[in-house]
Amino acid sequence: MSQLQYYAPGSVEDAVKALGAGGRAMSGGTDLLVQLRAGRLPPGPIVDLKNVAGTQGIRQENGGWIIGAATPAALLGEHAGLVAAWPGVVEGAGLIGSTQIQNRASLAGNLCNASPAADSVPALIAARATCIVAGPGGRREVPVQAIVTGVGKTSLGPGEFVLEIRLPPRPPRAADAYLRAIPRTEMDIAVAGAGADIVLDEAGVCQDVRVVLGAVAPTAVIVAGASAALVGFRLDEAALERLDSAAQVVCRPISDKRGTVEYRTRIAGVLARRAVAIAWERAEKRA
Amino acid sequence: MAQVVAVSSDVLAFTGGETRFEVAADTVRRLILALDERFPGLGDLIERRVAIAIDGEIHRNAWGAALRPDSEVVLIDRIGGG
Amino acid sequence: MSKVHIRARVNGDPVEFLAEQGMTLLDALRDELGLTGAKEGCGSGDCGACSIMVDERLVCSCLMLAPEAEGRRIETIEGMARDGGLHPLQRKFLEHAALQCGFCTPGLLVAAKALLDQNPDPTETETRFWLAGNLCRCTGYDKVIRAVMDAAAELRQAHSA
Amino acid sequence: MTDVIDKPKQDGPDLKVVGTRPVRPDGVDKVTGRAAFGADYRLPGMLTGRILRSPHPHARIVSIDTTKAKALAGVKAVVTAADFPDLDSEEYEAGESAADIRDLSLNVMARHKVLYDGHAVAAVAATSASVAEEALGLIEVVYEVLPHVTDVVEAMSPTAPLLHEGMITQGVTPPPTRPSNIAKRFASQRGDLEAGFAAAEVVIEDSFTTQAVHQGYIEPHACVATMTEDGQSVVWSSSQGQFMVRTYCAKLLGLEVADVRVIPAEIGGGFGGKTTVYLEPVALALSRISGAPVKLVMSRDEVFRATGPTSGTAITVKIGATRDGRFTAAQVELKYQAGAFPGSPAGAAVMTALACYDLENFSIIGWDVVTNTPKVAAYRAPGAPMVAFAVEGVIDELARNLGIDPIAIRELNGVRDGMKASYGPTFRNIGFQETLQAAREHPHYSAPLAPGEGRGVAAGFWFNVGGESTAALHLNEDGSAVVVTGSPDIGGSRASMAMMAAEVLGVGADRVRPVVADTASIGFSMLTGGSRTTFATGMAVTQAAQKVVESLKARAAMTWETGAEHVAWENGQAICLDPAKDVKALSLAELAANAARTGGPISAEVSLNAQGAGPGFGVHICDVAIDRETGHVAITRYTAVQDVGRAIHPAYVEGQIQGGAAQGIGWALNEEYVFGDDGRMQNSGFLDYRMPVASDLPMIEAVMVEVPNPRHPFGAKGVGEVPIVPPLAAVANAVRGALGFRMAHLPLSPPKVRAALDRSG
Repeated sequence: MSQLQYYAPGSVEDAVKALGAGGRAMSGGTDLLVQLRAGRLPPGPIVDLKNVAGTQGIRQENGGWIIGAATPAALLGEHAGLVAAWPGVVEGAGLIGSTQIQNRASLAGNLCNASPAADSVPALIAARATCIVAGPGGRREVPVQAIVTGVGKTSLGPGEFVLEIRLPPRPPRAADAYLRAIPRTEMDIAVAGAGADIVLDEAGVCQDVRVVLGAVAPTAVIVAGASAALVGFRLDEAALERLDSAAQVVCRPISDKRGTVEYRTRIAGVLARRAVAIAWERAEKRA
Repeated sequence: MAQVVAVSSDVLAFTGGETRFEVAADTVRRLILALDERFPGLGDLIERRVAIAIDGEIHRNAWGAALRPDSEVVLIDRIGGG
Repeated sequence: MSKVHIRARVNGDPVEFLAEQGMTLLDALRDELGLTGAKEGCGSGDCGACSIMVDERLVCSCLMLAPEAEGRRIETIEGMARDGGLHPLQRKFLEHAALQCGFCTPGLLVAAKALLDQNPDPTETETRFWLAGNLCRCTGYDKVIRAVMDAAAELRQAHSA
Repeated sequence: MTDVIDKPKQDGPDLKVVGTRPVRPDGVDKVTGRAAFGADYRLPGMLTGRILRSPHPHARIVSIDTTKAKALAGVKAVVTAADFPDLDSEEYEAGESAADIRDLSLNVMARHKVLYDGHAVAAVAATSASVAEEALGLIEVVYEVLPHVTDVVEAMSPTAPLLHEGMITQGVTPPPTRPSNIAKRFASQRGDLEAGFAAAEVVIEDSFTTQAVHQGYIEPHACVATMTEDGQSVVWSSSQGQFMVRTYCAKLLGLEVADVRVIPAEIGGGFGGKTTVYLEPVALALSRISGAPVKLVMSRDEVFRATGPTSGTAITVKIGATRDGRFTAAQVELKYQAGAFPGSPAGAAVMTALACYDLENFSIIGWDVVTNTPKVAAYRAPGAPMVAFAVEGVIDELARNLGIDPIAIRELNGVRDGMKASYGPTFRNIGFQETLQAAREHPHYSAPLAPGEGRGVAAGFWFNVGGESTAALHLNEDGSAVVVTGSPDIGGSRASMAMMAAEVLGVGADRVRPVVADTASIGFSMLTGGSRTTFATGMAVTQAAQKVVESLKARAAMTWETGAEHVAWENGQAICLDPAKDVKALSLAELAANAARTGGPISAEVSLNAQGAGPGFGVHICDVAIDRETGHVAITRYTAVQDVGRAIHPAYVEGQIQGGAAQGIGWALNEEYVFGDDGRMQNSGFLDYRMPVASDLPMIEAVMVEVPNPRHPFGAKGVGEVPIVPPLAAVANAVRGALGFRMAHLPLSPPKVRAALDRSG
């Protein structure tokens, strides 16, 4: 690994050029360096995106939020405005590894590493977040769920990289949440995860909901039946039971060292319920 | 006469399952020699694999340890540790 | 493959060194700068034995490439004791017997200091979760947590005095 | 907080240093990053080594071609098994128990066959890590892949692939005619089993399994080795015994012991896993060819794949009791995975299985079984935790079935002084009943449980060992002292060595500085393991200090022109008892300053073979809360009570108890070796090999019950191993309490707990 080439461009143009020449994008490096070291990825030149203009920092624009792709996850949790607006997204980012990892790992890295278990991804998809992708053809904005196409695979073309992640403005009585199940209490990969974003009306009835599951399919999956289960209803046990079933329906997990098909499927239902209940409670408080 | 009890599986394999012996010995060294005389080769086995509990205290590689006439002597497997 | 020339500030002092481009910062600290206080326990960011501060942020130096250190301010365990005296955390670790083999201790101390720098009055739960990235196999964490909480109390008292 | 329950002082020495909690002498080095561990050494001209490991769990090595690797610029040496002597089988005692030197050699470097994923097949030394890594890729090994077996029960099947084609089971009469993977049968019995069960009014039987787990020390194995052209060698390495490393290196490389000097590095945890060699002989072989010092450091992946886990096991236990809770008979059969070569701790498991209990009738059968997994190494009370998990689980069920309090049933059946241990000898000066009583009286035991929580209790036993140790004590000219031992300090033992010497000399602990010396600088000492160091090496230290005191008294007598019998040693000074003399006391410093005039330097060295290490008992109480939807088990409260002899440095005794309990909790809840169908380990990193992190555990309350060991000058006994014996069962019994049914297969990880809940409806 020590013979790798390292390149840290300062501009989007230089980064695109370096990536187009076969470089591998790195932001925090907390996944990439581990995979390179373990030989799970073939060695290749590394393009460090942390110095690229626009990849660092969190800012608000037109009511929405723009998060630089290489911004360390810890900064999300330290940003009071973002925590207030998107607590679930922050929760997801805040579960990527230890305190040490939090100071390096980024949303874009967590996304583009394309692990089915990435903790920040379900919450981002639930939040209807988008990515600004920079590449040889300029910039394009795509929904987060369009980036990952399979285990370890993304839709990014040669020379392309994620420059920013954007979160939409929040209506009142809207909130999100993310939960995961791990064998320990920290330092684990999600055996299953659930992100939920919910919008209530003034009466406390669900107007809109999106629930997204992680680690139960090759990519994060949207619970198609969540709207049918919840929209038009108040929060009660029956609604959560419907959601639980709807969540289990979309699961297509594998059995591996971290969990079985049955376990992942059942837990996905449990987590979906719990995440929605948390998001619901948060939304009610924002009346 | 020391009352010797064999518990070690290795020893039992040697003695053909016989578990109790009376041995005239006042030290571990003499005990081993006497046992080896009775079961040729057992002495070597004891030196390599067996610990000797004398009145409840476990000894190994302790030729000089004294045996009283009424001593309880137990041949057990050696214990390691972590 | 040519080595790169890196300039950084380590424990307050300017340093320069050459490193292979794919070398980890941990290896550079240990092999190029002779700072062997940070340890490699896993090489994958799971044990925290290599914890250091980079620009006042706690990181695993095994998950950072040496060239990334260019222009950064780095603090290691070697810089924790100042002016001939131990840091209160170091002292409390000794008083509470919060170490047995001592291999994870430098990483735990650097991580604990990062905690107290940003949260002078952590709860036991906050301390345990903050330090979850630092594996210790000897102590069962009991005395480690007590030492950190006790050091925090002493530091608070020193600040308010 | 932590309590010390003091027994009335029996022998009553007024101890001033023993029992206090001074800062450890090596502490500042360890909190400042100065302490040099195995990988921290660096020599001029040093090469970096790397080891090529088998990707197959079982294969014949058809050929190894190292030509291309040797030709790579910067490569200075390449070795394979051909560079080591092809040794004959020979039992040799240098580690914790006898090892077969041939097996050890084959484990260090595979010859003809690889027996597990990660088995070393070749090694290189080069001018840099990157060159060494590139060279590994140029070594061409042709394997003929063979069928493999990793599970202990499957390996016992007559149709299982054979690891060692000539292996005939030992301990079976008549010996089997066909080879198998069963290396040895152990048996232990007493009384009349049938009659015992016939007398029982309740019989509980259950089968249990545990998975292979790793010691999990945070420091990977590391060494630097150098050999000159005439064979003289120096090794710097992190191990539990520099003399063990010396012996094994000399044997494996065909060197004279006198030509090998081993310098102990600080050791970053061992727990039994560093009681053998993996890297040192390889580094020496590479140095022999290259003529330069060679450093070898394992990655975490290598540590998991190629170094000692302890056995995965399958255990069946049947215990009968009368209605009033008295055990009438017990039957235990245990199958222990040895890994690639014979030598699981099945024998010790047979001996400890029922050691806590007074039983008239029992039968215990143990099987040592080879599998295509790394050769097991010692792990803290080797063999005992797994069988305790099974036996204590069945006792828990008996107590529930009979409506008897779980501590009461153990008090009723627990061993006492004068009873014959299940493994043979009669117990003397044991503290099991005192430990049970302390657990019963502890506030934790009577504290109410929250709804849905469960509480478990379990007991555990370990022998502890003594053995050979050397210690030297040198008095300095200002009255301070140096105590030198050959026992690596894993958990703070240098502090207790200094304290014991200081106690005898009558000075403060900080006046005695301890050193762990290399093999050329102190007499032979067995490795640090078996909970022996504070007991055995401590005994040598104490005796050396006593010799120094005798010398000091003689010199005071010379000064006063009186007989030595008229001199007493009190509080660090010589007192003249001769009524004819009107003299002031002579301090240690004064006597030390006059050493040259009174006969020369004052020092003493004692070598001994300590016998009579007292066994230890532990009783643990564990509370759990279970998330019945996710299956997650949280430990909400944990108390570990242990009979510790006398605590020399109580804080480090507590530390041993807390650390052992934490390891046992990890074993119970989430740790396990996971092998794929391809026989490869699936979780060879700390992410998926889940040791407890700080947020997984509560405070672990250590309660020390002091029943002094009469064989030690201060009553000390080993304390390091007992605490890992009860936790597996304590956790499982607590989970049983919370769930209402028993889970008998470790680990009790969330997927398994949830699946069990689903099955239970």
